Amino acid sequence: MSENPTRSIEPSYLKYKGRYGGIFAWIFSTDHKRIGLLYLWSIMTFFIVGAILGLLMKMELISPGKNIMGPQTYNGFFTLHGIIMIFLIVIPGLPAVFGNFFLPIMIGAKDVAFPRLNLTSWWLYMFGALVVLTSQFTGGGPPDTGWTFYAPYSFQTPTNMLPAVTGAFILGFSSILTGLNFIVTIHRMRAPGMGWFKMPLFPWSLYATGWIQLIATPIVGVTLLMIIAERTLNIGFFDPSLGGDPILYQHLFWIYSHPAVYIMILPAMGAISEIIPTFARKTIFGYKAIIASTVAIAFVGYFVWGHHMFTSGMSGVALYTFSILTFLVAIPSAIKVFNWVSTMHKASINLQTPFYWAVSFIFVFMIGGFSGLVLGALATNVHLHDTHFVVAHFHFIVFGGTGFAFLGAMHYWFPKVFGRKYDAGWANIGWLTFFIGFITLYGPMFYLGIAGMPRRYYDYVEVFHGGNIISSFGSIILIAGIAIVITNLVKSAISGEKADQNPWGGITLEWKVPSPPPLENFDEIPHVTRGPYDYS
Amino acid sequence: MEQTSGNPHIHRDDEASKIGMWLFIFTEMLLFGGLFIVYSIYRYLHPVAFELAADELDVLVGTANTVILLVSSMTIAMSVTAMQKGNKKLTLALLGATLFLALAFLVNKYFEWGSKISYGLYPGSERLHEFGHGDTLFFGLYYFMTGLHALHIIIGVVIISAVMYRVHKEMVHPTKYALLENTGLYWHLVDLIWIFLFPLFYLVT
Amino acid sequence: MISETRDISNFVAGYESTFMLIFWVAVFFIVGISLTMIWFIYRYNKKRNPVATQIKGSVTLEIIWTVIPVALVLVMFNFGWTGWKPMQEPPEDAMVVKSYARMWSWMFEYENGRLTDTLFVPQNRPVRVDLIAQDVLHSLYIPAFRIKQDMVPGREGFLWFEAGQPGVYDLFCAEYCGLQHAYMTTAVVVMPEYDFEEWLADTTQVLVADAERPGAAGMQILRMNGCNACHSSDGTALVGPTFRGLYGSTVTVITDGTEREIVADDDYIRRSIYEPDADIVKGYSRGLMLSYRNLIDEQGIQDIIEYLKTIQ
Amino acid sequence: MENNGKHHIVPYKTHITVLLGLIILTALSVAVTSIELGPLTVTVALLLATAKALLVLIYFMHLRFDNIIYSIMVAFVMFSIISIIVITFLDYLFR
Ligand code: HEA
Ligand code: HEA
Ligand code: HEC
Ligand code: CUA
Ligand SMILES: [Cu+2]
Repeated sequence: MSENPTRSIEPSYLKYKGRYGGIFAWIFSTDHKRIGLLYLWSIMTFFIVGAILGLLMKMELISPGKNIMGPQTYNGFFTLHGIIMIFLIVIPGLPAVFGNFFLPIMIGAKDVAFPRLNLTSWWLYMFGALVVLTSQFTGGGPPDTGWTFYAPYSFQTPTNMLPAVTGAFILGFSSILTGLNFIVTIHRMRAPGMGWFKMPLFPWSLYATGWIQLIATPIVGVTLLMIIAERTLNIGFFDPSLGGDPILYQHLFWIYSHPAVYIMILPAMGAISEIIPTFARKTIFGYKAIIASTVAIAFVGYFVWGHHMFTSGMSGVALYTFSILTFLVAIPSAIKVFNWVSTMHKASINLQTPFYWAVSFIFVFMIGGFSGLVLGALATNVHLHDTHFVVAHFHFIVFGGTGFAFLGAMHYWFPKVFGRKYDAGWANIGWLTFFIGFITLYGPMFYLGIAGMPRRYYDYVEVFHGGNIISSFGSIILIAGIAIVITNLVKSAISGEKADQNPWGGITLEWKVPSPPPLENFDEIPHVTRGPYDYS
Repeated sequence: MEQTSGNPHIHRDDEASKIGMWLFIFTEMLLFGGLFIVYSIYRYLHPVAFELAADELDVLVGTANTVILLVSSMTIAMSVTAMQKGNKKLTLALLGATLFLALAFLVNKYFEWGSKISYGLYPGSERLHEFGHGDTLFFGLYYFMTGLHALHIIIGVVIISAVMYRVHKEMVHPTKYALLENTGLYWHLVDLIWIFLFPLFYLVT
Repeated sequence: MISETRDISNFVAGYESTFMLIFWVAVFFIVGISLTMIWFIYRYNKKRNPVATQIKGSVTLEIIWTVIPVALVLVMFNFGWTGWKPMQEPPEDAMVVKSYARMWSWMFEYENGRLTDTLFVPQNRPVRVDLIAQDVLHSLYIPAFRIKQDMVPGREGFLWFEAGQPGVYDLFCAEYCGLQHAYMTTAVVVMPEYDFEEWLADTTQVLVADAERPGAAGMQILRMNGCNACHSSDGTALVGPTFRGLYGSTVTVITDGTEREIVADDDYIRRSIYEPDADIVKGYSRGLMLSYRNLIDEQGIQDIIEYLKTIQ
Repeated sequence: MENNGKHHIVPYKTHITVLLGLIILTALSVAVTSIELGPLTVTVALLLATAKALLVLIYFMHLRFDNIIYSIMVAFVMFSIISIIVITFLDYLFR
């Protein structure tokens, strides 16, 4: 309880005593900060599992022929890897961890609007995860459809699809409830004086994300229900031999799953928009433009799903529309990049680890984004669709984008969350190793894709050997990087030096409460008068 | 309860729960929205079969159920008014009426499904497969969509019963009736969906 | 594998110009923006510039960096569209080849009824490939020609191309289709027009070298129908049981849920091929192997049995 | 939070009137089916259904008496649903 010599005499959220003790003080806590940490620990655990699967796939691909596993295992691996990474990690990722932890604090509230619902979301998340994982050990063995569950293979495979699909359904529910909670929180619980345009950008991004979660997720929910019905009752929704249309399945799947990629990236962009002004000690450039672009991405992103289906045999009119909309949805991203860079102009930059992550985020995001444009153009998509070029694109933008932003945010808010400082030297070394490994791992995949190597290939012809060696080698560097980063963070969380209330000189509300914050964040709800990045 | 949350003064915000309820309703709308996409695409692909298959459904039962739901929607809306006016008895009576109508709807549905099934029309049945693709899809959708809708009715029945209990115990009372209002919203949603299901399955023959 | 020559197929040029356009725009922006960031970090470091100048934004700039990218992406879109459009418009006089995809093999049927497991096409003549998927989604992908089209069961699709250089190119299945997806590969052989005509007319060839061996005809059928994707001849179990030692042996099968033993005679083999789900070999899943009733005739069955006898 | 407590009370009579309207519309849509309108049948049925849905939304669900933000949100969601249906049809109509 001696945590906060600075101000509050209240115990921090890590220390207070509730009704339960031990682990129950966490898993039954409705405190938004504890729930945020619950998510952090669960996500990290799943990440290690998913990452190891990725690594094993790379080891298999290091040379043609069988190295360490058979094709059945490989197919199961990329399916589970995809499901874990998408549904268990990057979709909940920033919103569930940092959103839960910081949204209420940043808007000057004591908690989210529905704390118990919030806890329910976490339980649903864990339950869904568990159901997904049972698919690995029961029934006909690990599902092998890829994370897209394309019909009609997903009805025919003898593997254990039902738990995987049911699990994904439950996870969708959890995601919807989180989004709902955030939207209501933002509508109702902003501190007095905090008008919509005095709200920091991270909450803004969560607001837009919340809406996508609300209106996109149910579509995949019902699609997954249809798969379940199809497998159990043989209805024929998507089964061509009963008149169903497999392409319609793809439409429904991507109506959700494209917006889902913006669920992944918007909060990441929000976090970057927090980090940059703090370390630049400068107002963010084009605050309203960034808000507008956030909303625009969320909105237009809802109508471009067809770019995943360019070679599926859709009509030319559909291809035309989807391609052009895909290009237009890139514009708001461009606007954000330009505004971030302009924020650094005439700034006074305090070069710390989070800033490294932010800058490298912009770099990999640009590469990922432009490769997205290559895929969005019809002539090139036909060649590159379902090749390793796509794999490179989405690792760059999902892992590179969301992942870098997550780790940046992790370092940025670390002192606030744990009340301790991380070891800056190791953090920088970790970042550099990670960055180098990342480029070595995924860079060659662009080349492989251009050369024509299809994705989800367990084995390949000799011409692709060179690229795969480099890439597999990169994965080893990347692990080293990640291991350094994680070890450093874990160690510092336990025994790092005590951090003070505002180590970076940030001016959003979370820096006005003690580190770590007390149970109810604020002794007194603040009255907001200035803009969120008003450094003058 | 509040103590566990570690959050002693969660203050009450009825407006917040109402927004929350609306947002939830939106997700439900989209859930069915996805099914409406499937329906409209398959109807477009198999127009004739869909029209013929729709003939198999009993318009009378459908209309009866529509009226039942509409009336129940009104009774629950009125119960909010009754509550606002502080008339507990009337509130309970109206909720009871809603509950009764909901059950009537389900009973109706039960017999409707039952007769279809005994006639050999159910997902995966031989008879359906003989009919051809359009019919298979039509009845697949019919069972799936009305089934999902019936599930919502069943959930509604549970919720309404719970609300009645709370009204009875005066945990819901004229200055604190957000729960009743939100239940009403949910029930109207169930009605809304049926308003579209009814013509699409029973009428456009 | 990806050859530099632009005329390797008629779609390479459209692909290349779109790719190059986006690539160079990307290089320009990525390099430009990265260098700018590095310069800012250097120039406006805390040490060099202790006090930041507060700038709220600039409407002019926002407009500029909205309008220019919009213009750029529209150009990119247009390149992509014009490169793609001809793919939809096969010439009337194109030679037609039917392609059949099933787990996990290819079969091609030419206008004169000839069947192969490799795609043979003439040089400098448009070829339209009709796409027929028999079980799940597949995708016909010829990287060197920059073309790909998904094959959807229950719906006919096509792709077309005109190959410009004789040679042998990889042909992949690009849509995930189950266990052996990575092995669902074959080749496209582009021949000069004259050679091709000659090849097509020659219906006698059945693996000339092996023709003498007993069972050669059966083996040819197995290859053509892609049975080897699931059944080995060397004793290893793949998706289905191996053929080695099958004929005449006693197999444990599950018929309508009950287990029984059965001798693998002619009838059993025929039933296994025509109604694979009737007797499921113990330890294997039903539903994987499809009926070949329409693809293999009685003569074919006899040939297969002949072949099976050779690896008894 | 200012909104707590002040609530519009919808009189019983309004409810009954709305119900009558709904039932008339239902009867109308059933009656229309027996007339051969060809492809218009679907349109008419859907228009009538939309009218009914609006009645429910506006009166039973209180949109008319609530903050305008609710109506905006409902309109936005409806717009989204309709857009995805239309866009999906871009594929099927032009195949
Ligand atoms: C975080 C997730 C994320 C994000 C943000 C994006 C962003 C984009 N994606 Fe990506 N995408 C995925 C995740 C993501 N994607 C995933 C997971 C898949 C594969 C799914 C699967 O099949 O398994 C995929 C697949 C995918 C495809 C399908 C490929 C195929 O299978 O054939 C396409 C095609 O158009 C595409 C396009 C785009 C585009 C145009 C953007 C744009 O939004 C990018 C915009 C960004 C920029 C353009 C860069 C920054 C801008 C500047 C530096 C300014 C200058 C700009 C200009 C001049 C224009 N993506
Ligand atoms: C967030 C999303 C995400 C992330 C982070 C990753 C991370 C990785 N992925 Fe990912 N990947 C996907 C999302 C992601 N992937 C998706 C959606 C697919 C498509 C699936 C499909 O086709 O259906 C895919 C597919 C995919 C493929 C393509 C399979 C194929 O098509 O044939 C490959 C192949 O190499 C691959 C590799 C990797 C690797 C090597 C990593 C690595 O970056 C992982 C690196 C990290 C480590 C190796 C860390 C290990 C950690 C430790 C050892 C911990 C140390 C711990 C302590 C000290 C506490 N992935
Ligand atoms: C997609 C995979 C697949 C393909 C392709 C396939 N089979 Fe099979 N086959 C199986 C499986 C799985 C079984 C075991 C289950 C069963 O009996 O149906 C099997 C069983 C058999 C059996 C019975 C074997 C035994 O040990 O009793 C025969 C004979 C057979 N197949 C012949 C063929 C022939 C001939 C072809 C090609 C024309 C072929 N199969 C193509 C998967 C396949
Ligand atoms: Cu066939 Cu992949
Ligand atoms: Cu997408």
